Amino acid sequence: MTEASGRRVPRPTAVDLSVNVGGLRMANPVTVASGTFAAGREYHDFVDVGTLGAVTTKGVSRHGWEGNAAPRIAETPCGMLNSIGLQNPGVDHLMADELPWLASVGATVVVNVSGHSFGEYVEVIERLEDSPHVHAYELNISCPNVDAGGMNMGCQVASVTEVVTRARAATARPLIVKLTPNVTDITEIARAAEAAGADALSLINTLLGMAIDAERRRPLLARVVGGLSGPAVKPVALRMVWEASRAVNVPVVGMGGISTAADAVEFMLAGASAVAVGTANFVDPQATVKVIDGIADYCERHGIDAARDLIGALEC
Amino acid sequence: MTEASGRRVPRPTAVDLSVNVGGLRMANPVTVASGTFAAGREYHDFVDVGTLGAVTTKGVSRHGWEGNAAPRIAETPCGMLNSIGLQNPGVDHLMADELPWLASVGATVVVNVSGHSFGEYVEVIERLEDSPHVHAYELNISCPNVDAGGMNMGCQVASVTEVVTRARAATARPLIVKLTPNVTDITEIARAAEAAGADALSLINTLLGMAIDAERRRPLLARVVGGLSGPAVKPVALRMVWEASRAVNVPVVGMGGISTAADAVEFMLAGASAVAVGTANFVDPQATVKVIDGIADYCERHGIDAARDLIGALEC
Amino acid sequence: MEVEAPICARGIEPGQFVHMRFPDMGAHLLRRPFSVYTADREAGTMTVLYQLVGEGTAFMAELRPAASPTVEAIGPVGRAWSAAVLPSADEGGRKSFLLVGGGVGAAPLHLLAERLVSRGHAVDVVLGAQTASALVTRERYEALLGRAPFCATDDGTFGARGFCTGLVSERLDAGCSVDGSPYAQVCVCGPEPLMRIVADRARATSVPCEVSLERRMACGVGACLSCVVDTPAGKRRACVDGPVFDAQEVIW
Amino acid sequence: MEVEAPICARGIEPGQFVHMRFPDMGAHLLRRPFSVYTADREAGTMTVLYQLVGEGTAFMAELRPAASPTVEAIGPVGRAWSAAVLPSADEGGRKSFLLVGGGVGAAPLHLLAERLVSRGHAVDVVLGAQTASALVTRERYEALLGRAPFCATDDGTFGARGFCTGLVSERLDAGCSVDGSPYAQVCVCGPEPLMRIVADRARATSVPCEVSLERRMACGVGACLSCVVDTPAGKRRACVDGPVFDAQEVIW
Ligand SMILES: Cc1cc2nc3c(=O)[nH]c(=O)nc-3n(C[C@H](O)[C@H](O)[C@H](O)COP(=O)(O)OP(=O)(O)OC[C@H]3O[C@@H](n4cnc5c(N)ncnc54)[C@H](O)[C@@H]3O)c2cc1C
Ligand SMILES: Cc1cc2nc3c(=O)[nH]c(=O)nc-3n(C[C@H](O)[C@H](O)[C@H](O)COP(=O)(O)OP(=O)(O)OC[C@H]3O[C@@H](n4cnc5c(N)ncnc54)[C@H](O)[C@@H]3O)c2cc1C
Ligand SMILES: Cc1cc2nc3c(=O)[nH]c(=O)nc-3n(C[C@H](O)[C@H](O)[C@H](O)COP(=O)(O)O)c2cc1C
Ligand SMILES: Cc1cc2nc3c(=O)[nH]c(=O)nc-3n(C[C@H](O)[C@H](O)[C@H](O)COP(=O)(O)O)c2cc1C
Ligand code: FES
Ligand code: FES
Repeated sequence: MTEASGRRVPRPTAVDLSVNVGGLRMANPVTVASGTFAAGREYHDFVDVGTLGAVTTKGVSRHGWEGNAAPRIAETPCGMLNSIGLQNPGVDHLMADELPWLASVGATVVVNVSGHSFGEYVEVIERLEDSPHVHAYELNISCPNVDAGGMNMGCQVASVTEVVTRARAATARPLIVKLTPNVTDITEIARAAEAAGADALSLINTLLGMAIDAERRRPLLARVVGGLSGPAVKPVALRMVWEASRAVNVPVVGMGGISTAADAVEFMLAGASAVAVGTANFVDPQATVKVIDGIADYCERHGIDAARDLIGALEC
Repeated sequence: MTEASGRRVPRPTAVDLSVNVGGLRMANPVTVASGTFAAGREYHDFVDVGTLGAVTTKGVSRHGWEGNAAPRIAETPCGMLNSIGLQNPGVDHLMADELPWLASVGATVVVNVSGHSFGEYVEVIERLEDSPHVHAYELNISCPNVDAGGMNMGCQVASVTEVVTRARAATARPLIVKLTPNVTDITEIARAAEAAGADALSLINTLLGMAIDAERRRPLLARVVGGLSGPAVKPVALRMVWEASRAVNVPVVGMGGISTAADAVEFMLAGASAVAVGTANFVDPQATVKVIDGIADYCERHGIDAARDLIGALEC
Repeated sequence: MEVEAPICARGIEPGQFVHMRFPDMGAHLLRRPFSVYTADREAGTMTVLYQLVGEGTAFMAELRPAASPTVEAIGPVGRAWSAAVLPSADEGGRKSFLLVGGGVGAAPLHLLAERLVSRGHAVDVVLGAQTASALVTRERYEALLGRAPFCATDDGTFGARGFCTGLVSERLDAGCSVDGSPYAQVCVCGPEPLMRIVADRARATSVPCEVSLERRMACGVGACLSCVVDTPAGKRRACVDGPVFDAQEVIW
Repeated sequence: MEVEAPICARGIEPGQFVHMRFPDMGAHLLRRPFSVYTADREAGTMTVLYQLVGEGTAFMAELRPAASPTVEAIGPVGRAWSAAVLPSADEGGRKSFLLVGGGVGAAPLHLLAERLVSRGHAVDVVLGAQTASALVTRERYEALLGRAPFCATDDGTFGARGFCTGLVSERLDAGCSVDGSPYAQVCVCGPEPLMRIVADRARATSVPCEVSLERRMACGVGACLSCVVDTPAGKRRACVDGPVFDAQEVIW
C-alpha cells in the first residue's frame, strides 16, 4: 500500500515556468479546475497550495446554493459524472473564511463566479472587488440562466455577449471566461467572449452525460444527467483548446482530463497558456505539483528554457 | 493466451428478442456501427453475421473516396480516434461484391449512405434501390458538404431537413438518419430529421477529438482532428439517446461505446429500440454475439419475455 | 483483505475510514472508501472487510497476496464515533453502549467495541446478516466481549430469523444493557433502511444514536461535495463531517 | 516473450503476425500487432520479440510469467513473405535471398530464414541495430545459417559502424550471395527509412524486393481501414493485404 503523505512542493528548476494569462501572472502554468479543489484548504495536507500557478476556487454565487440531491457522482470508463449543482455557501462566506486563508499561504487566487441571472454575476464580482486577495475572475457561463429563459447561457452567442460585457464593466481585474464544450462551434462562442471583453478563455467545462444502473433500471445520478470529466474527455478538450486558441487572440487555459505532465504539455502545444488539473486531484491529491515538476522535466529534457515556449508549438 | 476462434452464433432463448426499427425488422436488437465491420465478411470467421439483428455497412458514396492520409487512428483513454475519412470503393462495388455475399449468409442489411452533396446521397440511394438485398438505409449526415458550404451538414437544421427530405423522396424503404453528437442541442436536430421524413434515428456518430504526441510535438493523426469512439463516449451517447428518444416519436438506434450486454441494456432503457456495436468489435471480434446472448441473459434473469419491453423503461 | 499502511493503521480512530485506489484498475478512476476492521499499530497493518458490490470489490477479490499488489490510500479520513474519545470507566464513570452492525456494517464498529471494552465500558452488540455464513465478525466479537453477540439472519440459519431490528427493539425496550445499566448511546452501521429503523427506535426510547453513512465519494478530503448528507443545518459532507453523524442530524 | 497460442503457433507462416491484447490494460482498448519470432508447433507456443515503445510494450515488460497473465490474440494475420511458399531447392531449383532486419525487424525474418534454409535455399542475412546488445537475434541466425550474419551497429560496438545499408549495398553491388548465386529477392523489415533505402538499392540493382510495413491497426482483420498503405492501385490494408508488400507497390 502506498500512502499519500506530506505536503509536496515543486522542486527547484532552472526552467522559467512563469506564464501570463491575460494579465494574471502565474509562477507556473498549473492551476486547478474549479470545483475539484474547493478553495484549496482541503488539499493543503498534500500539496502546498501557495506554490501552484493559481488556485481556482469552487464556483460561488451571491447568496449560496444548495445544489442537487445525492447521488451526485458516478464513475464511467476513464471518467466520472457529477451533478453537484454548484453547491456553495455564497460569496460572503468565501470572503470571510477562504480568501484570507488563501492569502496567508501566498496563493494566487482565481475566483470562479456563478449566477442564475446576468445581474447575479455582477453582484458577486462587485462584492469581490472589495477583497485584495482576488487576482482574477473566472466566469462560469455554463449555468442554467433565468435571463436566458432557463437555458444554459454558455451555448448562445447573445447571452455570452451579455454576461461577459456586464462582468467586464464591473472589474478591471483579469477576466477569464470559461466555456462549455456542449456547443456546435466552440470558435463562435470563443470569439463572442473575446469581443465582449474577456482577457482570457478557459475550457472545457464538463460534457453532458448520463449513466444508468442496468440491474436496477435507474439512473446513477439523482439528477439523471451530469457533467463528464476525466481522461475520457481529454481528446475533445484538446481539440477545442486547439480550435479556440486559433480563433482568438487572448490566452487560453486548457483543461479536461489532465492527469500527467505529458497531458499538460499536450494542451500547451495545442495552444493553452496555462492548464488546470481537475478530476485528477481525486485520483492523486498531489497531481498538481507532480504536473508542475513534470513540465519542468519535459523542458529540461528538450532543452527548453521557458515553459511559455511550448504554447501553441504543435508542429502540423 | 486466449485465442478468438470459431464462428459464434447466438444461443437459443425463449426470450423474444425481435425489434422493429421504423419498418426494419430485426431478429434481435443488435447491429454494428457503420465503418467498424466493413460489410461483414471480415468478421464472419468470428461471428455468423447472418445472425445479427442487422449488418450496417461502411459508409458508401457514389464513386468512392480515397479517405485521409495515415496515421488514421490513435488510442485514447478508454477510446480511440479515427480519421479514416469515409474511404470506400463506391456503391457499384458494394452492389457487385458485398450485397450478394450478405444475402448469401442471410443477413439483414442496412446500407450506410454518404455524400459530399445532397444530390450524391440521392444518387447512391437510387442505385441501391435496384438491389433486393438492402433492407434499410442509414444516412450519415456527418459529412462535410459542398451544398452546406463545406460545413458538416449534420449540425444545421436547414441542411438536415434538406438532405433527409431528398433521401425520403428517393425511397420507400426504412430510412434511418444518423446524427452527429457535435451539436448544441441534439433534440433540435432529431426533430428536424423526424419532420423531414426519417423512419428512425441513429446516434451517436463520433465526437470530434484530437491527440498529440508530446515528445514529438506532433498530432497523432495525419488529419490532426478525428472522431472519438469507444467506452469513453458512452455517457455522452446515453444522454443523447435519452434526450433524442424523448423528443421524437420514431425509434432510435443507440450506439457509442457499447461493449457489453449491460451497455446495450442501458441504451435500451434510455430509449433505444436497437443498438449498434462499433469500436468493441476491434477489442473483441465476437462482441456482437456476446451482446445478443447477454441481452437474453438479462431478460431471463429479470423475467422479461420480450427485449422490446426494455425500450425506454428507465425509472426516473 | 489485509493491507500494509503504517500511517493509516497507526492513526485510525474507530469510525474513520481509508480511501483506497488500485492503480491497476486503469479505467476506474475513483478511490473506494472502506472502514478499518482491525488495525495492528505495531505491524503497521490493517484489515478491511468487504462485500462484493461492483468492479472495485471484484478486483479486490482477485488480488493475490503473492503478487504484493499495490494499493494507494488516503487516510485515516472522517469523524470517528463520539464514544471513541470517552474517558475510561475509572475516570469518567462506566457507560453502556448498544452497537448494531448490519452486514458488512459490523466492521467499522469493531474498533469501537475494542476501545470501549478496553476502557471498561459495557458493550452489547447486535449483528444482522442475510445468512449464517455472512456473520463473519461474530466470533471476533464473541472473543472480545467474552459472550456471544445477539444475532439475526434473514434466512434464520443463525440466531433469530429476520431483520435484526427485532433484537434491537428488544434491547431498547429493556432500556438497559445486559449488565443492567441504561444505554448511553446506540451506534449503528449497516444498510440505510436498517439505520433508519434503529434511529427511530432509539429516539422513541430517548437513547442518543449515531449512524455511519455511506455516500459515493470522489475526493475523500472534503473538497468536491459529492458525498453530501441532508441535515437541518444544510448539506454536510459524509467524508469529513461524517461518516458518523448524530442520527437526529440526518434527514433521511 | 513466450506465449501459449496453439492456433497461432501452428498456423503461422513467415511474415504473418498476431494481434494481441492484454485484458488487464483496461483503459487501452486496442490490440497490438507483433510478428512471431519463433514458433513451436508441437508445444503450441511461440515467442515474440518486442521493443519498448509505449504503454502496451511497457505493460508486457512488467508481466511476470509466474502470474500466468492472460493475453488475447487474433492470428495468424496477414500476407506472408512470398518466398515462404517457394518449393524446395530439389524441386524448383536453388535460389538465393538477402534478408535485411533493422532493429526488432530481424524477428519476422527469422521464420522465413528457417523455412528457406530447410528447403535448401541460400540465405544471407544483414542485421542492423543501435548497439551490440540490441543484436539479440544474431546468435540464433548464426546457429541457423552456420555462419555469422553481416552486422552493423550505429555506435560501432559490433560489426560495421553505422547504418546497415552500407552492408546491404555491398551485397547488392556484389550481385550475388556469399555462395556466388545471384539474389532472387531481398526481404526487408525495419524502420521505414531503412526499408526505403534498401528498396531503392534493390531496384537500382534490379533485384526484386519485399518489405514488411508497420501501421497502427484497430481491427486487424481488414475491416476498419486504419492501416492503409499507398500503392499505385490505391490504398491497401497493411493487416490483410500486407504487412508484406512488393517494394514496387509502395508509394513511400
Ligand atoms: C465511509 C464508508 C465506509 C465503508 N466501509 C465499507 C467496508 O468496510 N466494507 C465494505 O464492503 N464496504 C464499505 N463501504 C462501501 C464501499 O465503499 C463500496 O461497497 C465500494 O465502494 C463499492 O465499490 P465497487 O467498485 O465494488 O462498486 P461499483 O458499484 O463498481 O462502484 C462504482 C462507484 O460507486 C461507488 N460506490 C458503490 N457503492 C458504494 C457504497 N455503498 N458506498 C460508497 N460508494 C459506493 C464506488 O466507490 C465507485 O466510485 C463503505 C462506504 C463508505 C462511504
Ligand atoms: C505487422 C506488424 C508487426 C510488428 N511486429 C513487431 C515485433 O515483432 N516486435 C516489436 O517490438 N514490434 C512490432 N511491431 C510494432 C508494434 O506493434 C508496436 O511497437 C506496438 O504496437 C507499440 O505498442 P505500445 O502500446 O507499446 O505503444 P503506444 O505508442 O502506447 O501504442 C499506441 C497505439 O499505437 C500503436 N502503435 C504504436 N507504434 C506502432 C508501430 N510501430 N506499429 C504499429 N502500431 C503501433 C499501438 O498498437 C497502439 O494502438 C509490429 C507492427 C506491425 C504493424
Ligand atoms: C466535482 C466537480 C465539480 C465541478 N464544479 C465546477 C464549478 O463549480 N465551476 C466550474 O466552472 N466548473 C466546475 N467543474 C468543471 C471542472 O472545473 C472542469 O472544467 C472539468 O471537470 C474538466 O476538467 P477535468 O477533466 O480535469 O476534471 C466541476 C467538475 C467536477 C468534477
Ligand atoms: C474506424 C471507424 C470508422 C467509422 N466509419 C463510419 C462510417 O463510415 N459511417 C458512419 O456513419 N459512421 C462511422 N463511424 C462511426 C461509428 O459508426 C459509430 O457511430 C461510432 O464509432 C460510435 O460507436 P462506438 O463507440 O461503438 O464505436 C466509424 C467509426 C470508427 C471507429
Ligand atoms: S468525497 Fe469529496 S467532499 Fe466528500
Ligand atoms: S487494421 Fe483494420 S483494416 Fe487493417
